[in-house]
Amino acid sequence: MAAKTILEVKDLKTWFYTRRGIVKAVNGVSFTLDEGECLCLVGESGCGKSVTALSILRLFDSPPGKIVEGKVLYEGLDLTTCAMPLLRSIRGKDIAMVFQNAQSALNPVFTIGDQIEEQINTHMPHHDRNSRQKATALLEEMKIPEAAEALKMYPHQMSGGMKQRAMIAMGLSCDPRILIADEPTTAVDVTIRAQIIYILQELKARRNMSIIFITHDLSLVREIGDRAAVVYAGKVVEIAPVEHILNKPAHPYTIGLISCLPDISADLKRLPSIPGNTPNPIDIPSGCPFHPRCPSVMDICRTVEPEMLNISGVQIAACHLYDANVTGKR
Amino acid sequence: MRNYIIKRLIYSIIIAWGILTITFILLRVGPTSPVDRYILNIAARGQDVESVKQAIEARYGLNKPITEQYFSYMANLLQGNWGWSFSASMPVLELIGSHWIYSFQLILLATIFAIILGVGLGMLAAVKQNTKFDYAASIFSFIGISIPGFWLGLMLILVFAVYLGVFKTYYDTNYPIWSLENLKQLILPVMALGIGELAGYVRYTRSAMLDNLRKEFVTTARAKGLPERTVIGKHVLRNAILPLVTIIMFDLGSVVFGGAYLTEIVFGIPGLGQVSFNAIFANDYAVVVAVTLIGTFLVLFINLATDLLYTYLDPRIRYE
Amino acid sequence: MLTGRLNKGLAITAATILLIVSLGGCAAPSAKGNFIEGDVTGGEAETLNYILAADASSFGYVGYTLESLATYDNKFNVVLRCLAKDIDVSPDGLVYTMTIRDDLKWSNGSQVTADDYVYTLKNLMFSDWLNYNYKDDWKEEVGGTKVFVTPQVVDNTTFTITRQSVQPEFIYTLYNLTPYPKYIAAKYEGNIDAFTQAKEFNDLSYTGNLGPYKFKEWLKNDKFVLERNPDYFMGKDNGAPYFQEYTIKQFGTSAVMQAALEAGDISFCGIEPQNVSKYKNMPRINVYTIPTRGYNLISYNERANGWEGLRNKQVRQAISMALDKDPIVKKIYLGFAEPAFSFIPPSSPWFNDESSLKLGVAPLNSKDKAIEMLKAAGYSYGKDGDHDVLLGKDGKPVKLLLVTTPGSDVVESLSLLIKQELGDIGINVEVKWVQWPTLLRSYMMNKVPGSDQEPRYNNGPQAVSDEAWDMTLMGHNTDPLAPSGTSVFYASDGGLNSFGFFNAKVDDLFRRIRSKEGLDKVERAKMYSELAGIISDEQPVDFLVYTRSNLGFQKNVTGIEPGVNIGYNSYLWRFE
Amino acid sequence: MSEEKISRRGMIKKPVYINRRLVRYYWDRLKKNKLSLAGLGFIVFLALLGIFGPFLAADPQHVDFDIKNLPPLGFSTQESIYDIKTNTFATTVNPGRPDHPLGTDSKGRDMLSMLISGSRISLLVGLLATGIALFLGTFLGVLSAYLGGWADNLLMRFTDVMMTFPFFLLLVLIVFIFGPSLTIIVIVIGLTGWTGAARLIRSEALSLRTRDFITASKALGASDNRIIFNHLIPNVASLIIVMATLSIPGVIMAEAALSFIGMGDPMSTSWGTILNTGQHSLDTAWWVAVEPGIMLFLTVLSFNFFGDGLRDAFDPKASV
Repeated sequence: MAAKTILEVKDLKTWFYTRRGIVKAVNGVSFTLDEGECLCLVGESGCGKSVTALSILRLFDSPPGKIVEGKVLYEGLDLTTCAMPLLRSIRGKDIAMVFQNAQSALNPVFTIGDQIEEQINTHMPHHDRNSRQKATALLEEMKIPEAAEALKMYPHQMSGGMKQRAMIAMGLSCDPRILIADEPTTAVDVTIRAQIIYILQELKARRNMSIIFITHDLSLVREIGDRAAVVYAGKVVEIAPVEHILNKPAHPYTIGLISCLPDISADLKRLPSIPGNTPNPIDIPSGCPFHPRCPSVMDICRTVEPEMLNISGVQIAACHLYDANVTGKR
Repeated sequence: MRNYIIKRLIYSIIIAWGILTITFILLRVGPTSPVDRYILNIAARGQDVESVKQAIEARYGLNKPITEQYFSYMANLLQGNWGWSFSASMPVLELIGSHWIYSFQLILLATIFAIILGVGLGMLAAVKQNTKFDYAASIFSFIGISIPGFWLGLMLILVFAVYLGVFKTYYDTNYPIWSLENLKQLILPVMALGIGELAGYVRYTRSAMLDNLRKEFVTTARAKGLPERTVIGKHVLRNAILPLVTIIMFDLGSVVFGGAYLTEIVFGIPGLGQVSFNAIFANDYAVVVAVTLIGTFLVLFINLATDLLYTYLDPRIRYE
Repeated sequence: MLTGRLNKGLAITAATILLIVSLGGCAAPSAKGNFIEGDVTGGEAETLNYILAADASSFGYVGYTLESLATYDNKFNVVLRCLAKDIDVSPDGLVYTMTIRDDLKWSNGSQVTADDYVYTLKNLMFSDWLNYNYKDDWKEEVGGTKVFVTPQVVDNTTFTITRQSVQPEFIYTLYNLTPYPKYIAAKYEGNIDAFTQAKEFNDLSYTGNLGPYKFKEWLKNDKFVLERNPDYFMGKDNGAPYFQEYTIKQFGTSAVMQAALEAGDISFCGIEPQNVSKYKNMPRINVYTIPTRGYNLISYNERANGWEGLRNKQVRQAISMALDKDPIVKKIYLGFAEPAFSFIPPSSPWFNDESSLKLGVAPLNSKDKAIEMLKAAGYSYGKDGDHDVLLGKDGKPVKLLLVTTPGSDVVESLSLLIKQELGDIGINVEVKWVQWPTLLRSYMMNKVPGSDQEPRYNNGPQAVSDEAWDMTLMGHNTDPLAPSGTSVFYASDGGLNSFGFFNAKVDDLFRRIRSKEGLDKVERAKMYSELAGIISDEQPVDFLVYTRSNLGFQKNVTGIEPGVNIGYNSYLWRFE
Repeated sequence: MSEEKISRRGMIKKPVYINRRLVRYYWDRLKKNKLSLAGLGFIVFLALLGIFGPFLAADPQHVDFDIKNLPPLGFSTQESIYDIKTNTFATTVNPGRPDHPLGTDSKGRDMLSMLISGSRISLLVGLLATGIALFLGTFLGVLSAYLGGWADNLLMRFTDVMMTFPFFLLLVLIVFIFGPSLTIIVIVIGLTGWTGAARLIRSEALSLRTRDFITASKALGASDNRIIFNHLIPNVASLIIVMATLSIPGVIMAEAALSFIGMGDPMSTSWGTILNTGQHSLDTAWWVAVEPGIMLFLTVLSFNFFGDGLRDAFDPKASV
């Protein structure tokens, strides 16, 4: 069954104009998100997945950042060009974000309650009187004990896990249709991580909410994701249902990622590395940006940039290996 | 918390006592005498200077041993008796009571002027970082920090009072404190006194704002869909204000005893600065010690208030 | 506020006029306005409890609320105030009889009596507990000890003062006498702290009808405000004084004060020489140039730690001759001064232009002659580079140290000019500016080396100061009526004879002036002339110039009689 | 990243100030800040003026009453001399003269020469007093940090007392009692100005003390003295240099303020003393008040520009 597409990112390019040159952090990302679906953005640090997330709501620093090309269509509305007040009414209300590090993403000088209620009051001005109740309910939903008390706490008085859950509660406070979670489990330990994943799974099921889940941790992708998009050097190089990605990855980079995964349930701080360095976003290699590290590199890879190729209907990858015109196979 | 305050208060009293003693000793052990400045006048009346000197010193108890003077002064002070100013011939407290308002209004207005404009400009400069406005604000703040306040005061008088005649050349105490005329005649002094602080606040606010603008919680706030004015005016400012509070409070202490005095001199405002400095020249130790003591307590109080304000502004800080 | 007060004043004026018209009485001028006198900070009074004051301003402030027995007009004629008739001096010069008016009242309505005066003298000024600063004024030397004169009540309005020795200038001290109210002072008698802090004395609430004004407000170093006293005893017939308020306003600098006069914010203030012509040309301002009692002088250190040459009269004369007074008058005072040759100012009745040796003006202003005199005194000249320099007895160039205080433009200019002028006769002058307390302690106070003397300003001929010096530059002033007060400087036992001038003739003349001999005014004048002659010849100090002061008034202030005692009739001044 | 490696290695091996590469590196960073360079340029110019100016310009003490109150070139004033006998004025018009381009004061002294002489005094006072203050501050700060325990506590409490003291009042008091001489002024400012430095150096030293290389030195058996002088001091050197540059303007202003209120050394011509006389002739000779103020302002501005640039250059976190 074809679910309704709620968000479509088309050839998005977000560049940062710095003194050292143009940092092409997002350099042509495209994907779609269906209603009730969880899409994972996967990649090494610095690959541009976080900036992609920020670009959806235009949250990167501007200047120096700028969306130079592409569209983000939410229900047909282009978020990259729409007026600021309109965008603001969507931020936090229709599309909410949960950040990686709750410690620094929460304002240290306001209570959790203040910060949650502030969002409710901004988007639902008539909610005033019961914004506190709503906030309490949200914390309870996040399985935070003594929610009413927790609302009066400052971030520094909470444990890391509580903060992260409070952060998610804040994201959910206006019943968004899309939740963008940017590595929400990096800064917490394993047990908390399991809890958070569980909460997200439950939410998705209960609220029919779409989730963009950003992570470098493939083990999480398996647990939560419906589909996954692999990002490399500011581009989506492969996008496919999670089982495809994990079981029969197409792009050499994805293959590399998967093969580096010694034990998918192990807690890894960092991905085991693929030989070579991630490319410098100021100076992205010509042709396929992965070619300097690619085990199956061909001459064409150095000059021609591969396009997204449909591999198996649901699996799409950008690699010359799958281009019949290039390889003659298939 | 209460223990902390009590500890701080005791500590303040010890500091104040130390300062009191140093001031007392400097004034009473130094070679100067209150009679010095009248010597020619006494001589002009054909009097024997030495006997008049002895008469005056005897009258004010200045001929007693220094330790006796010190202990009797301390004993009086502990009973709430701040002594008698022989140079102004009134009780020290009354003297301070009739002059403090002139310093207070000046310092208050200058501080308000500096905080509102300084923090405002600093915020704008931070938000418009690297624009022409930002550069202009930065240059302005360098100029403001570097311009000597007393000289600026002179120049303001020269231009606005002497040449343009927009203001009086002096401060007129005949206007009631709460009158528009008084407010008007305070414009130049407040500018002269406040410009340095203002310029400093522009710089500090800008950098504190920039520090916090880069923080992640700002992105969070924006992601929540808050209007920019709430993001800057609430989330960023509230964090940026923390280092500012220390600086503003510290400045207040130095303004009370530095700039304010010079401004009072230049504009002829009869505030406590003038009182204390006239007292120094008259060797009137009771006044000097009292004003120093009040100033010290004020600074200590400001410090304590800063700490307490901090616990309110920054929930992460708690004193044991 | 200011306009408000003026309006109020006008309203009162209107009411008074109506009253006068309805009575059909004579046209006495009505009181209006606030007269504001400008003063430069530093001239602020010390206390209104004036019996304790050491400064001059305190007496000046109190004088507006409390008249003395008599004052003087611009020609030093006695003008009676509290006296009903002039003081009667017995033919032997020993008994003074004062008769005061019978309409003088304290604030409680009681009459001011002779008893108040005698009480003030006996119980306050002569008492041990109060330590009156100027008690020497009231002492005389009898048989080697100093004793107080004897006051005595005769009747309600008459009292006498009896001396054992004649002192012709004592009468001027008497004219200045003002009483303390016995009914209040008795409460504090014997307790100096209570007396010092007595509220009645510090807010002048007892002055009754004794002065043209009553005390209203005093903000230290800012303003001293008086309000009209409708009961003033001198105003019974003429309705004086004519200002509703009289304010003395302190300013930080004279520049600011003069600008306030120009703007019409104040009624009266002194004008600096460089501004006089400008202010004289202003249509709304009158500037009066009046003589003062002040003069500047250089004293020569004749003590052992000064240059030995200064102990030689010829050398002192030579130096004074080299210091031409004309450029001082023209360049520093811009003409508002005249050359001085003695301690008696020209405004004084004892001034005699003929008696003094006029060093420093033509013909005695020749530098060549000065050099000749130095050579005659046994000094020779040598070369330092291409300059001729005076050599000391030791053959080394003479270098003189001129010590003075900073802060006054005139004093600074004078010392630099002196340095320049003496450079022309080969004397190298080093100008050293030290603060007043340092000048007093290190240079003026002296003691005999090695002795355990307390340092004083004159510890005898053998005493020297801690630091060596050769010249000081100071401003002095002399009481024009009783110049013999300057004996503190020039008599051998003078308490401020710090420069070590010891001359038996001078001592003798001072003594004779203050004795029976001086009773005869002609004799006294002769003795003053002789004294001025000796001092100008001996040149222990070089008198530089007598200064003039310039007073600027708003033109609408009338009734002023310009002169040395310009304020004597200030209760009659009024706004047109 | 690599920058930090350089600096850290440089610090471990030898004191910073003799490491040419490091100096070169900081200089390169500093060079990018044009305002800072301009400030440095003016300071160098001023120093050269102070050193060589007296040989080039006229004697600042040379008095000539014939040309007193001469206005700057392009302006003109009037002078009237009164004749006491005829009661008339002789008025002359004095235009500015090229041999006194900035005019003369009330004693006919050349303003240009006086300003040059003032630059020497200001720089001298600024350098010496800052030197004393920083030496004391560094010494006490390092000592305090290194000794720790009750000694640290005692020193810091003493610092508190000194910090609380109304600085300017103390300055005036001491100068009044001991007499105004440059020596006294320098010593007093130096002896009271060390507190900020002591605190900052102490906290820096404390953080350094825990760093690896100090621990390593200790493990290798280095003596305390050796650690203090070979490691701690060189490590806080950059901090000291920046503090020096930024405290000099404060000292210069303090001296000027003191002289401005008439408490300056009367034997020397500083900008403050010129300002003091200028204040009194504001209505007749404005340039006497304007010119030294401009010099003072430019000097302080230059030090602030330079110090700011220096701080950025030394701070690896600041972007250049």
